[in-house]
Amino acid sequence: MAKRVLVKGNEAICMGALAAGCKFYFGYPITPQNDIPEYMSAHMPEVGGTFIQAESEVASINMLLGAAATGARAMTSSSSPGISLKQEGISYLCGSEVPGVVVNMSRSGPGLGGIHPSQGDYFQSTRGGGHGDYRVLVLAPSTAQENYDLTMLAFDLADKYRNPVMILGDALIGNIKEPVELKPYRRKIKPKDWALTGAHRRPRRIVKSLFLADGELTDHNWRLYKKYQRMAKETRFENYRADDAKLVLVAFGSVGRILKTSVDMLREKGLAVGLLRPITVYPFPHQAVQEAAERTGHLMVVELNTGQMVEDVRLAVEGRAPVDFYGRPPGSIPTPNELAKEVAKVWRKRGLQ
Amino acid sequence: MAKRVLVKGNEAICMGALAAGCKFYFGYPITPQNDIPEYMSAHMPEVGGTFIQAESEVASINMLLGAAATGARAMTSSSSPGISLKQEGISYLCGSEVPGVVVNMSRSGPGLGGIHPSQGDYFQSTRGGGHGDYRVLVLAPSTAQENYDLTMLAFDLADKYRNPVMILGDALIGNIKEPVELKPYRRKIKPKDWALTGAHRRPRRIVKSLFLADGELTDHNWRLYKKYQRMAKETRFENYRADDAKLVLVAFGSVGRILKTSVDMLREKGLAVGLLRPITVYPFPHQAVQEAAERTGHLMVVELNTGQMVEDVRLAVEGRAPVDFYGRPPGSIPTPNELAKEVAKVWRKRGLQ
Amino acid sequence: MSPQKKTTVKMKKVFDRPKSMTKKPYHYCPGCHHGVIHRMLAEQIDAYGLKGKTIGVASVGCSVLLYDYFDTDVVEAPHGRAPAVATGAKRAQPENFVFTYQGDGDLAAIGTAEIIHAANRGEKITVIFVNNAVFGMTGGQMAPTTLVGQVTTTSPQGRQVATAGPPIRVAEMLATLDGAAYVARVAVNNIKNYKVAEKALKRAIDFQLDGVGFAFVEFLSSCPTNWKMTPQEANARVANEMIAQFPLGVYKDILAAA
Amino acid sequence: MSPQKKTTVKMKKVFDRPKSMTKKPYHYCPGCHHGVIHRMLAEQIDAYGLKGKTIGVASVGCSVLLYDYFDTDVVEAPHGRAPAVATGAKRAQPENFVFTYQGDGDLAAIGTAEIIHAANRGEKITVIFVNNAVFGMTGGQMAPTTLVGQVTTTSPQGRQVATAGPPIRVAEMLATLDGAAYVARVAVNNIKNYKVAEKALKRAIDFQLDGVGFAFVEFLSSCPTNWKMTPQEANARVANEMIAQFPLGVYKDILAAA
Amino acid sequence: MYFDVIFAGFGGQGVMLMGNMLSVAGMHAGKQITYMPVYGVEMRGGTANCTVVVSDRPVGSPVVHEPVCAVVMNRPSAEKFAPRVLKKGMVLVNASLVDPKYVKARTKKVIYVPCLELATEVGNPRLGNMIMLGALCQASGVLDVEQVVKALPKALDQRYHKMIPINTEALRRGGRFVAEL
Amino acid sequence: MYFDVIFAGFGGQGVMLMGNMLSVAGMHAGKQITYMPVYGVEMRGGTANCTVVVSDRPVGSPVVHEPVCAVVMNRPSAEKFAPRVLKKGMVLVNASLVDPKYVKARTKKVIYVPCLELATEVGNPRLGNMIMLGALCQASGVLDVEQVVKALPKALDQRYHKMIPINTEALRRGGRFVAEL
Amino acid sequence: MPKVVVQKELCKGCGLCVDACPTKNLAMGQRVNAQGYAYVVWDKKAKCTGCAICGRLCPDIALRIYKEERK
Amino acid sequence: MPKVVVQKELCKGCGLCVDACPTKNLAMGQRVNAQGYAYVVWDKKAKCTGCAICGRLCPDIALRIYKEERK
Ligand SMILES: Cc1ncc(C[n+]2csc(CCOP(=O)(O)OP(=O)(O)O)c2C)c(N)n1
Ligand SMILES: Cc1ncc(C[n+]2csc(CCOP(=O)(O)OP(=O)(O)O)c2C)c(N)n1
Ligand code: SF4
Ligand code: SF4
Ligand code: SF4
Ligand code: SF4
Repeated sequence: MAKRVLVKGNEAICMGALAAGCKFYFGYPITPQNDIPEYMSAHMPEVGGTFIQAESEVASINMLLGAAATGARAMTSSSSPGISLKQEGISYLCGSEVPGVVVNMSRSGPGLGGIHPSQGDYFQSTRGGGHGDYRVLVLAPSTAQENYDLTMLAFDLADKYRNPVMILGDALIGNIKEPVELKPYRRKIKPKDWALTGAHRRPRRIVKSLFLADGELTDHNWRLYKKYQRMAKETRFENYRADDAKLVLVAFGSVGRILKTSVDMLREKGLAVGLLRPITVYPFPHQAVQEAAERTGHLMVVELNTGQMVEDVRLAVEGRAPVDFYGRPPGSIPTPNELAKEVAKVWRKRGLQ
Repeated sequence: MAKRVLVKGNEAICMGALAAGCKFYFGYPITPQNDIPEYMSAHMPEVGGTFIQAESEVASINMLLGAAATGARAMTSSSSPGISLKQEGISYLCGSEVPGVVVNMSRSGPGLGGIHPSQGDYFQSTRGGGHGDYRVLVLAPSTAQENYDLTMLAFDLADKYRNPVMILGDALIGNIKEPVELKPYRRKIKPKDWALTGAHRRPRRIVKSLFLADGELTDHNWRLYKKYQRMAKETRFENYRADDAKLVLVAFGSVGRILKTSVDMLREKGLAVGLLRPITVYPFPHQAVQEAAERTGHLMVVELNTGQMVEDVRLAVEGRAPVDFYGRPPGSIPTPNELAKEVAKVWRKRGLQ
Repeated sequence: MSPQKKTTVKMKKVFDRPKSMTKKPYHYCPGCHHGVIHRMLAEQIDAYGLKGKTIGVASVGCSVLLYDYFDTDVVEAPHGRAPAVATGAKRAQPENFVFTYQGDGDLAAIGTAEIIHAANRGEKITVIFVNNAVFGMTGGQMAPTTLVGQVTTTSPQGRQVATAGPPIRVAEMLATLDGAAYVARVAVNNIKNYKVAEKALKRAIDFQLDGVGFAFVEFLSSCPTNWKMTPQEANARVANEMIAQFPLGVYKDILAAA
Repeated sequence: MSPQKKTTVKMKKVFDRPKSMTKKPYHYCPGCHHGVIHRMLAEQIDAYGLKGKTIGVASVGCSVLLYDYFDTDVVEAPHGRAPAVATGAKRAQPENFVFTYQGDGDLAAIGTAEIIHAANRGEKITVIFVNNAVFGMTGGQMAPTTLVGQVTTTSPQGRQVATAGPPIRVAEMLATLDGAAYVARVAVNNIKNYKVAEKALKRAIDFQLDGVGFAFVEFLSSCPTNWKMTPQEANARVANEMIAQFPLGVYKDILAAA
Repeated sequence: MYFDVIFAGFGGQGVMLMGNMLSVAGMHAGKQITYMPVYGVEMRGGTANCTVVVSDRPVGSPVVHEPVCAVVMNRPSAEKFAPRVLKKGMVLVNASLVDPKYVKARTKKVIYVPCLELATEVGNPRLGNMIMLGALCQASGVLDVEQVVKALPKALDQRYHKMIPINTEALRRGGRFVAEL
Repeated sequence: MYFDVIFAGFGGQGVMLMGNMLSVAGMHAGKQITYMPVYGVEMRGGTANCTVVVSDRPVGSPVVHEPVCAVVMNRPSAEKFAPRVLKKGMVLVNASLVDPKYVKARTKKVIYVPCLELATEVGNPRLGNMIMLGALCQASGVLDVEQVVKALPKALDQRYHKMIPINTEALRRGGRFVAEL
Repeated sequence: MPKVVVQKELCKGCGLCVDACPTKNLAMGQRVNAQGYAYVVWDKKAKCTGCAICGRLCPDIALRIYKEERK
Repeated sequence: MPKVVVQKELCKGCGLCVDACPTKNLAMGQRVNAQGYAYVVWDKKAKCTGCAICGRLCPDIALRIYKEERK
């Protein structure tokens, strides 16, 4: 049986990464994810891996580019302001099709903001905060176990699509401690026929994002576009008491899990509410949301911001059902009661019974 | 009568900025906007202003933060990769409510990409590529004259809302030369009662984005949110032969103007098409788009990317009308004929006459 | 001694909180030198009568709440970017005294490019650099200035030169720049060093007020909390290990040289 | 001389395009030293037998198309970040020879922090720094190394020390870092300097192959196009003005010092 | 079975360790656990608290506004958290530092534990937190004191293992104190 | 009135200046103008071209795929742009560098201008572009040669003003060449 | 005679002033302030010269110092 | 006798080799290559020592140099 340990969310990510064969970590401290570099600094040497505390977030994403270009599994992590600084690098990773895992334990903004949990980086993650038309796969864990599992998955998806994958957590997801079952990583890592290892007995290889020949860049962008379309099959989500619900809540990450308790509370009071929790926020579970809208006729989005994912929900629903929204900017953590009250308001407003 | 001069789009921006009393320019070279720092280096000293070629884009946005925090009108400019690097700074400007003008003469991405015109930075500009829940006003000029006019407006809006304003052009908008009527700037610049000028005979002032006291950050974010809502009244757009159109195209900036020629071509062939060109892309002309959808029943979005603004259109339309899309990743400039053909295809597909 | 005729004895306050500081108690840990350095700077602001013509540029680090203590105009810079922010502020308000206050993570890691170029452009600003060999605010991670072998939360085996390199000596590096006018390293671990530090700080202010150029004072500082030491032990580390690695002195003074 | 018995005279190629280069003609302007520096490096890659164990890190500047010319594995770094990319690559592939090739905009402006910290960490990489005192690729804007008074497209009045500071001497600055193992400045404007340059380059490769540490060679280079000079005039500027501002020499060699 | 508790106090009172230890012990007892630390807004000093949820089913919210139980180690914590405890819940108060007049609770079940005195009694005045944890287990029944004792080797870092006997004693002393009330 | 033209050639042939000068002159003649430069994909060397649209109405697209007119100064430009010119349009070819066999146009109106020879004739072999611009005006009627001449002081940088007379001569010579065809 | 006033709510009991005083006039106190810190006391006043070294090296500006002034 | 072969399509006519040759064996040519550059010619061959200095200083690797080999 897999070992069960009580670990912090941040550490679960590290454990998942190490299990998945990540041998390179580059990062720069920032609250609330410092456990990640700290854990890596202690444990990377044990597995013969490399830990570098970079001079900045910009440097660390570029170290990742260098290591991953050689085919190594590599990770970097930061929190909101630091992730902003990585945007150019992420765009380069996408443009030159280099895999890598980027963790954002996001905190509240804008600017320096504060260290409370926040979902204010949803747009940045799912639309690409950097320049150009690109996408990163974004996984949004809600438990320490998911931190562990999804980090392993992140490395696989990164390699599969030669694309960066982001883990989008927040101060809550990073700091809670929960038991985690340390399932062993069993997938085989395929050799990479594009990686830079020295052109010994083979033609040389180039990893780049500059395309100058006529039409070359257009083609490259189309190819990337098709790849992003293919990623749709990686869509993951969880339904919680949603089957017979008359009002389905849509929420991810920390709010997603808090809402489960709210759902239980409301169910006890006889309100048939359920939850659809996107696990991948890019690709977004458009179809599941659409089905939920059609099935129930009423959706409600809850976010720890003033309205970002709600756009994806509205895009999926396209007017088929009303989409209510409760958003709350960061600065404190909403409790299940508070959220239950907001849901109940919508329930009444929409005349549901 | 105002002087009429033939100038490059990039230069028109500089002229607009100088006319509007911009005395501080900070930038770092990058094609296709080098005319801007070059012009500023030559002309800022003439007006007693400051030109600094910063060590990087990161430094330049922060120099702007410093100068603008003292109440001065200040500008920075760059192109896509450089704008990615400014995202943290832009988030800080929003968070600490410091006005300033940021020009993005965008080029093709992702990564190094190329120097062709591109609209791949639409998401980044309109959703905030940095961290946290914030918005910048985004003006999308399509002629050299608009470059001039909208830059003057940008400074006014920045001051009015104490928020950064972005000019989103591209390699085409920056490099075309056209006659520009140098209308004088007549608005009065109001004194800023929050600016840092030394606490002489007044209480000291603080410009910051860190809010630690309980609930303070939440309140701050709500206040910002309400401000962004208020910005809706700055929405600007242009209708071109749209009144009697049966199919309305939606496009901004360079593609917007190229499409005007396509519209003329198609009209000559008897196809009743028109164009709605958002001039502000944030705030987006939701209502105008919605009305166009209701009036005509058919919209088509054309972008120099694989689909970004089309989301705003779909969000506005909410299923009321079909929204077709023609997207083209950067790498070349589409001609009016090519676009006309694509429009005609949709016209036929939708059975319009 | 010899009796004096008709002397009135009155108590005069000879030492108190500077006028340019607020009444707010520091949030710093017991024994942390940030408090001393703040006060020393505020005293000079008082002495030069600059309270009404100062713009402070706060950085991100334990001193991020600088504006809670300095009763002057303050702008908060993103982590590492204080020299760029100060450049903008000083160019726009040349008649104001503009200072940055930065830790070693802020100035010597993420903000390396900004400090070097502000120095080299000869920006007329005064930079207070607080080198405590650790990232304090974020919980004691390794800094570029962390001593060899020093245990931090990201160098649990002690800083290894082989993988992390040796500590960077910022003052020495900046002194090589032609644009830098005044560069000194000081400490406040005892009264002797304190007095030298005060002199250096004054000169760094003079350099700005007289329009001479970029002035930089590196303060060796302690971080008892993250060094996991008592304030006394921490002061001893400054005296013994820090000063050995980061020798005190004036590394550049273009007026003295001339 | 004395007649020799039975000598076969055969023509032997003594100079040609290095094996580790592709056949592609350079896109560089006439007289630009980038071409010489490329070839010198490729010759050494040949000489050391490194073609099959090299990872080149290209930067953004006129030499962004490096991969068109070097027939080795190449990764393209974002502007200024080549030392960080090389750090990642070298740590992951320690048995490969990893070099960066960077201009003065790339290395001394936007990439200041990355080069300083790669040097200080003692990354076992070889950095080729091409200092032509101007941003070539983007059309001749001022660089951190632009000479005082030099006219560029962003210093139309000539570089003014008062507003832009003096040129930065990168080799001198890096040499102050304990982590840097080898730092030299060379030129290729004439054969004498060329030969010294070649020696320095070899040593910078040795330092990596022998695992000694970070090695840095600054090449003074010309940019006839943006200097608005003939190649001859440009070479003369290197000889006269550039070398005066940026003296040639070995600024650090930890093995020689030991 | 569902139980949640907020531990609150000054920075140095070992509040986080209490939460941690309960969590580890709970996990080893086969429960679902979530431990959620909250630090004061100030970076340095200030108060700290953490919430632990122990349940038989997966834990939804790690955040609890009205807990089943609050353990308050100093006055500000007592003022803040005691009133929030559910009517059917309980409050454990560090009697060595908190005057009963600051404890305003809806529940009647308020237990005053003289942590300092009891800890001094077992030989280490700094173990007030272990006293309290023992008291909590005994009072709430969330776990057996002995379940916590059993988990000590897992919950404490190797270098503190020599402290296990005295910690054990403190836990039991706290438990006994409640049992004997 | 609507006219568009693509000027194309090697980097050093003054192709951009031609476009610029036509634009300035057009503006001073009260027209709407758009000038759009396109540089080769390579950063250094390579070919360059620009498109100028002159119109009475605001100009929509600055990009023209099938122009009314193409001015081709070298062989690659001739091969690329001549075939694109509208059937009713015209092509002006730099006869000094381009062999007619490389000019494949749909239009019959192809004018060969011996730029180098005529420029040498007026005294400066580098003024082939001015010869060509004069020829273009004359052949297309988009503007009067004299309108361009009048605009020279505005179109040329102050420091080249001493070159106005010789430029004037070159423009007129080009115009005359076409007039005399 | 000079006078040193300890602002007890500001003192964090770091003890640096105790070490710094050349004539050893300060000592760690027994009492704890609202912050929970045992604050310093200026008790052995005899030798105090009012040099203010303690004040200068106190990180928390917890000492206020008076000196006699002769007119 | 040594031999210098000018690869005329690579030569950009910068003239640096002309200056560099210690015995002045190279000269700017009159003819223009496909790129439009007047390429260099190795004509005054008499004094060429095959030192390859021209080759080393040629930015465009346009010179290939042969030397006699005695066996
Ligand atoms: C872009 C960004 N990266 C990282 C951080 C997190 N951070 C805050 S302070 C700090 C370093 C603090 O160390 P130092 O500058 O030495 O100051 P000290 O706290 O020691 O006084 C870091 C890494 C941040 N706020 N922003
Ligand atoms: C983030 C970013 N900023 C700016 C640029 C534009 N850019 C490309 S190369 C360059 C500088 C080139 O100068 P240098 O490094 O000195 O090399 P050279 O061209 O002179 O060889 C700049 C600023 C870019 N590509 N990316
Ligand atoms: S953590 Fe260190 S630097 Fe920060 S206040 Fe405490 S002692 Fe000072
Ligand atoms: S622009 Fe300058 S650096 Fe670039 S290729 Fe030309 S001469 Fe060389
Ligand atoms: S130095 Fe200040 S804070 Fe420390 S014990 Fe003395 S008075 Fe108190
Ligand atoms: S140096 Fe090379 S490119 Fe220059 S003229 Fe000589 S052969 Fe030609």
